[in-house]
Amino acid sequence: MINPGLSVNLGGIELASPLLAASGPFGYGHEYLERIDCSALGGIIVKGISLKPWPGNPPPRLAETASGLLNAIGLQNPGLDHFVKEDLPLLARAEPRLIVNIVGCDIDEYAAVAAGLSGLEGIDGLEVNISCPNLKAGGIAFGTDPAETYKVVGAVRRQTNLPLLVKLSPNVTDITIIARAAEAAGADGLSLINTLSGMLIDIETRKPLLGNIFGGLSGPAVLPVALKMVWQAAEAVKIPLLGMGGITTAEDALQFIMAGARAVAVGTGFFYEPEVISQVKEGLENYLVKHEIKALGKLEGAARKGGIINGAC
Amino acid sequence: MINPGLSVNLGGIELASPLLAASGPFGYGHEYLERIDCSALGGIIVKGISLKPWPGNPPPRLAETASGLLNAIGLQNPGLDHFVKEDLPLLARAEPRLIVNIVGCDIDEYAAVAAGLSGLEGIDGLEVNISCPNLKAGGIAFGTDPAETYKVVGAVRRQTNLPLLVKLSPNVTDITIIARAAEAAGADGLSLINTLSGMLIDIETRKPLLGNIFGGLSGPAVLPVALKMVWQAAEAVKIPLLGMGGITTAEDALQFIMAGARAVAVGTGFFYEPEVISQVKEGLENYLVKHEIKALGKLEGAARKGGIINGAC
Amino acid sequence: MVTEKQAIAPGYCRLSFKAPHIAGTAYPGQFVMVYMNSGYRHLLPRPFSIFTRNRDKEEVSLLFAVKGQGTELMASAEVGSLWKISGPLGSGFPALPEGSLLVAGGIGLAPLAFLAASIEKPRTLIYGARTASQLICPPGVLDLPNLEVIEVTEDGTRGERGTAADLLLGLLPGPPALFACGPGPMLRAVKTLCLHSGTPAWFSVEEKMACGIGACLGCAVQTPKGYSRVCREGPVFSAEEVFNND
Amino acid sequence: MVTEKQAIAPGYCRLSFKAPHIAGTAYPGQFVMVYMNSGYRHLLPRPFSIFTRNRDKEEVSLLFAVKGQGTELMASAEVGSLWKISGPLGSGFPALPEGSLLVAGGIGLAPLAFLAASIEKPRTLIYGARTASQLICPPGVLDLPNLEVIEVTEDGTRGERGTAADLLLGLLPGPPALFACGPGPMLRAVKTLCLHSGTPAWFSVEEKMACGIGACLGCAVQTPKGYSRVCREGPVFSAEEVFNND
Ligand SMILES: Cc1cc2nc3c(=O)[nH]c(=O)nc-3n(C[C@H](O)[C@H](O)[C@H](O)COP(=O)(O)OP(=O)(O)OC[C@H]3O[C@@H](n4cnc5c(N)ncnc54)[C@H](O)[C@@H]3O)c2cc1C
Ligand SMILES: Cc1cc2nc3c(=O)[nH]c(=O)nc-3n(C[C@H](O)[C@H](O)[C@H](O)COP(=O)(O)OP(=O)(O)OC[C@H]3O[C@@H](n4cnc5c(N)ncnc54)[C@H](O)[C@@H]3O)c2cc1C
Ligand SMILES: Cc1cc2nc3c(=O)[nH]c(=O)nc-3n(C[C@H](O)[C@H](O)[C@H](O)COP(=O)(O)O)c2cc1C
Ligand SMILES: Cc1cc2nc3c(=O)[nH]c(=O)nc-3n(C[C@H](O)[C@H](O)[C@H](O)COP(=O)(O)O)c2cc1C
Ligand code: FES
Ligand code: FES
Repeated sequence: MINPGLSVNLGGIELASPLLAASGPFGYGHEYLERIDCSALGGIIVKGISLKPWPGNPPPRLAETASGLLNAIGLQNPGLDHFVKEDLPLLARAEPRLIVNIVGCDIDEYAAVAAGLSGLEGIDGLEVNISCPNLKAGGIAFGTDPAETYKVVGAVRRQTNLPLLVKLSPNVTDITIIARAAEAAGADGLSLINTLSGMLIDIETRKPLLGNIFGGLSGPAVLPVALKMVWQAAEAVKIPLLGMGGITTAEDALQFIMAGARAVAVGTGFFYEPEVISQVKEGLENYLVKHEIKALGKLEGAARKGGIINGAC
Repeated sequence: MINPGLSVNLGGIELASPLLAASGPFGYGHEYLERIDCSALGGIIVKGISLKPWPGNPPPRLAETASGLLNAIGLQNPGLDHFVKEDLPLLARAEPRLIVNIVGCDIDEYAAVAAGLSGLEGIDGLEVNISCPNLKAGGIAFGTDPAETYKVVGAVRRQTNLPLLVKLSPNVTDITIIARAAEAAGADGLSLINTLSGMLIDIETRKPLLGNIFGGLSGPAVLPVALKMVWQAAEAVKIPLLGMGGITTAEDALQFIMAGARAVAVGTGFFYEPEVISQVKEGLENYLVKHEIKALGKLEGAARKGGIINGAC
Repeated sequence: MVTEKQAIAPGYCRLSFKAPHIAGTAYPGQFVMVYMNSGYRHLLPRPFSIFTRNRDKEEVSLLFAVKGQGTELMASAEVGSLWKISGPLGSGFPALPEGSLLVAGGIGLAPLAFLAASIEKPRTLIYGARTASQLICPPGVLDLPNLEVIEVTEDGTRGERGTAADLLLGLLPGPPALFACGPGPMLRAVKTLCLHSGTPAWFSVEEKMACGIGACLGCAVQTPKGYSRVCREGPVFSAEEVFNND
Repeated sequence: MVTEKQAIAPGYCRLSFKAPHIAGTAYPGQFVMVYMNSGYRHLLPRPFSIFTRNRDKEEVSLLFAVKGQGTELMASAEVGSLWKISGPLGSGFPALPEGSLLVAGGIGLAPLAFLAASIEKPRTLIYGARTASQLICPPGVLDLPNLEVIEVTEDGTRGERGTAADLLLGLLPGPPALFACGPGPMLRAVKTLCLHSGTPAWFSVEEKMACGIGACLGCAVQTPKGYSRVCREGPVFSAEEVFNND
């Protein structure tokens, strides 16, 4: 049983628990669902889906860093048709809400994937990953430019009535500009952050460690950066936020909630501790009980509103 | 004795060792010089100096994060006159080269500090910290905008013939644009990275942990991000680079060199291990001997040039 | 829980764990993930092949080389200390026909020792390393009925002189199947010999891992059909599937 | 090197270190930085006041409360293990005039015990805590010639009932000087009483630290003359200098 005080509404998606599996580390869900207790999970965001299958990057794709993980999977995925036929039926039976992360090389691909997923049984929302390189605009990521962000989110919005989250890239000068563009284009919520761009070098071969040279940094190392961007986005937009980046404990999750997130997602944390979600849930419940707070929602943005709130209120 | 193969020329500054103390953690030098063996240090970059004294931020100013440090000192400094009269005489006697980090609220202040430092005995170069908020342009940091970067670096350049490094902020969408602007405005070298913007929240008081709310993240946590920016800057400009961000070992330092840095600086590493510089120097020397490489310079950018180079060449 | 520790040679260690589920269900070629007891110092668990299994004592043992910080930590584990391990993971070796050849290079012995112990039919293990001190199999483990062990070192300090591949030249064709694990260059040479001689072969390969269960797509290796996951489709692949484009 | 460990009460510990330089030169109110043996898990060393010093044995001891991960690690240190500590750091207390009052709240006892042990003139120590179990001074340490110790607990479970400040009300004015260390609210109350009664007072205060030697400006506290460094100008400040604007 999840404490009813933990339920939240994330841009139209009713979640029994504010804890989600972030897109990517959790794959298409069934591997973890078979092995761990997922009863504390409010929702699963599956790995990014494109129209046609994407092959992904050459190995090695992973490297451990100080309190972090560098990955360059390259958005490998089996494509829309395969997902709908093979993965979705397995997932639709699962307890947690299902959100599908979508990717594309251009705006048409994003729109086509969104259209293909709309109206299907078992899908509760979409998350648009705008960190993909925009091949028609010289390879710069959609999510680093407000105009491109507005265009791609708008195109997806026109294809679907599903609740729409937009997943922001942290590799930008000012996250609030991108956040506002996504909101203006019709997003129902924002997810942040995606990975920070980084790399490592093998000093023996004197080559980059990852097959793709660059990768994305995640895990506890990035938590302070993620938290600040959630704080800033919370000041910039009215739609709810899904916070993520380095969460492995209830204390981490609470920091995101207090910075302004409605719910939080865990990615790399599953590698560190597969039972992470049950542990975080327990910690959240204990915190609410200890401070006599009836609903987690009371804490949303608490740190931006001047600190300690009265538990009873 | 430092292995002569470790000497490098950083934008006109001859360094007996490629290991520098980064601006800030090392203060104005004398505290550490009194306590640790600094013979392996090629240069000291002192904490940012403004025209008038700056008070700094309210405490707390520090918080430990996963493999990282969050700081919000707020560029507290005693101002140009005090530095020249009180600190410089103590430092000018020291063995390592001396580089002065300069800060300002507007372009005139930067220029005035540069002018005031030019021609003084014992100063071997300047480092312009362009991460300061530009008060005349709405508080956005100079270093996040290429035009402002060009202006402030140009203004400093006109005041001095000293070798000029420009210290880049990592909180930007595309570091190469800022790097090119600094080069075009007359920089002799680039220092990168400054700290990543971040924050933490105390879940008991439900307030930001730092007095200033936001702070800068440094230490091993940020190394992969720093390394990637050095790699990108190395592709974008011809002037030499001073790499930094999370270095505590010779392996870390070598990664920066192989990504394209001419020399490296250590900041947070001094807190972790005050003798860090001696240890890194020893590790570098061992690497050169083991691989029969005569000069560290041979490794500059090695990872961008296709991996293993022949030790003899 | 760590039930036994054997410091074998400098830089090598064997750890036994009480793990009823793993000991009960594992088959040769499968691996486990060992979680590091170090906070954020090591976010990722480390993968290790199962070296031996004892169903009665509900134990498995791992044989490993100390490579970096994680294996160093493991080598300093104390008997009785609690370590989290998960498994069995991955797809192991196919059934071993009579007369099979097993080829182990260095620490690659781990999965092959378990494979060798899985049947009692006649079979041959070539166990090679650069030098005698790297032939680190703990005494007794390879004393198996009907198993012929041929040791080979590149410098001739123990067994035959040469590489495992050198030895194979004289043994192929013939055996109905070959199973190998070891460093990349060795596996590449073995692959060439197997293809030439028409010997079906299976290799256990390595790649960096995060989830270990097929979710994250981090452990991809290139195969003719695209990328495969070492942790799910592997770690055992047929010789045709791997080492094609490098 | 850790030479002795005393687990005092749950959550409190005393560690003694062999440290000739520190033991030889430290004066009361100074502190040391203890480096954590944990890789990047704890980048920063932790500051602790010197609790006792033994010049002959070249030892100092620290008395600390287990607050977070760092002090937990210290509490699990084994005798004989090597820990890096640096010091003595900071500016300690001024010389103690005869008849001085020392006021310690909880773990704030640490620097005052060293101060009390520095002279043999008559002096009085008020040692307060919320409840008896938090009066954790190891036996013997406060058995000093001419030292009067007055214990006080808020719940009256040991010594007088009330706060240290309550007790002070009856003792001020009179003493030539007062020296205190403890939680912020206690020091604020003590400050008010000292200013009212015209008693010169010095406090040992805390702030997060990184370098510990005055270089990084991380440990600033607000004083009437601007920010001062707790690690260099402090940790001992006169009552006028601190707790002014909060
Ligand atoms: C399926 C599988 C089975 C394995 N079985 C064994 C075994 O039985 N015995 C044994 O000694 N080793 C085995 N390995 C390799 C073992 O996982 C690594 O040696 C170990 O993870 C290194 O950890 P570390 O922290 O000590 O080293 P790190 O500091 O992480 O790295 C040190 C070196 O080890 C390499 N390495 C790190 N992680 C892996 C990995 N996941 N796979 C391959 N290389 C890696 C790094 O590239 C680096 O060169 C196996 C690997 C896989 C994928
Ligand atoms: C000059 C000085 C002398 C001190 N002397 C003693 C002493 O004799 N005995 C003793 O028990 N403690 C002393 N402290 C406090 C001690 O340094 C902290 O309790 C310790 O650093 C906590 O480390 P941690 O890793 O266990 O906790 P963390 O996990 O780092 O933090 C736990 C709690 O401790 C607080 N804390 C962390 N670092 C400091 C710090 N540098 N100063 C104050 N609070 C901090 C945090 O805000 C948090 O509330 C002293 C502090 C200073 C500045
Ligand atoms: C292995 C891996 C794969 C990922 N794949 C995706 C993806 O397909 N789409 C996406 O939007 N984010 C992806 N991410 C980013 C995560 O969803 C998340 O934003 C990021 O890792 C920060 O959270 P964490 O620190 O909890 O992992 C991936 C992250 C990792 C580590
Ligand atoms: C406490 C502290 C103070 C700093 N002060 C300055 C400063 O005054 N000027 C500046 O350009 N950078 C300053 N920096 C940034 C460092 O010089 C360096 O760029 C950054 O910390 C990354 O390197 P590191 O991980 O080795 O610390 C400061 C960093 C720290 C931790
Ligand atoms: S390690 Fe995650 S898919 Fe193999
Ligand atoms: S801790 Fe660095 S100045 Fe005090």
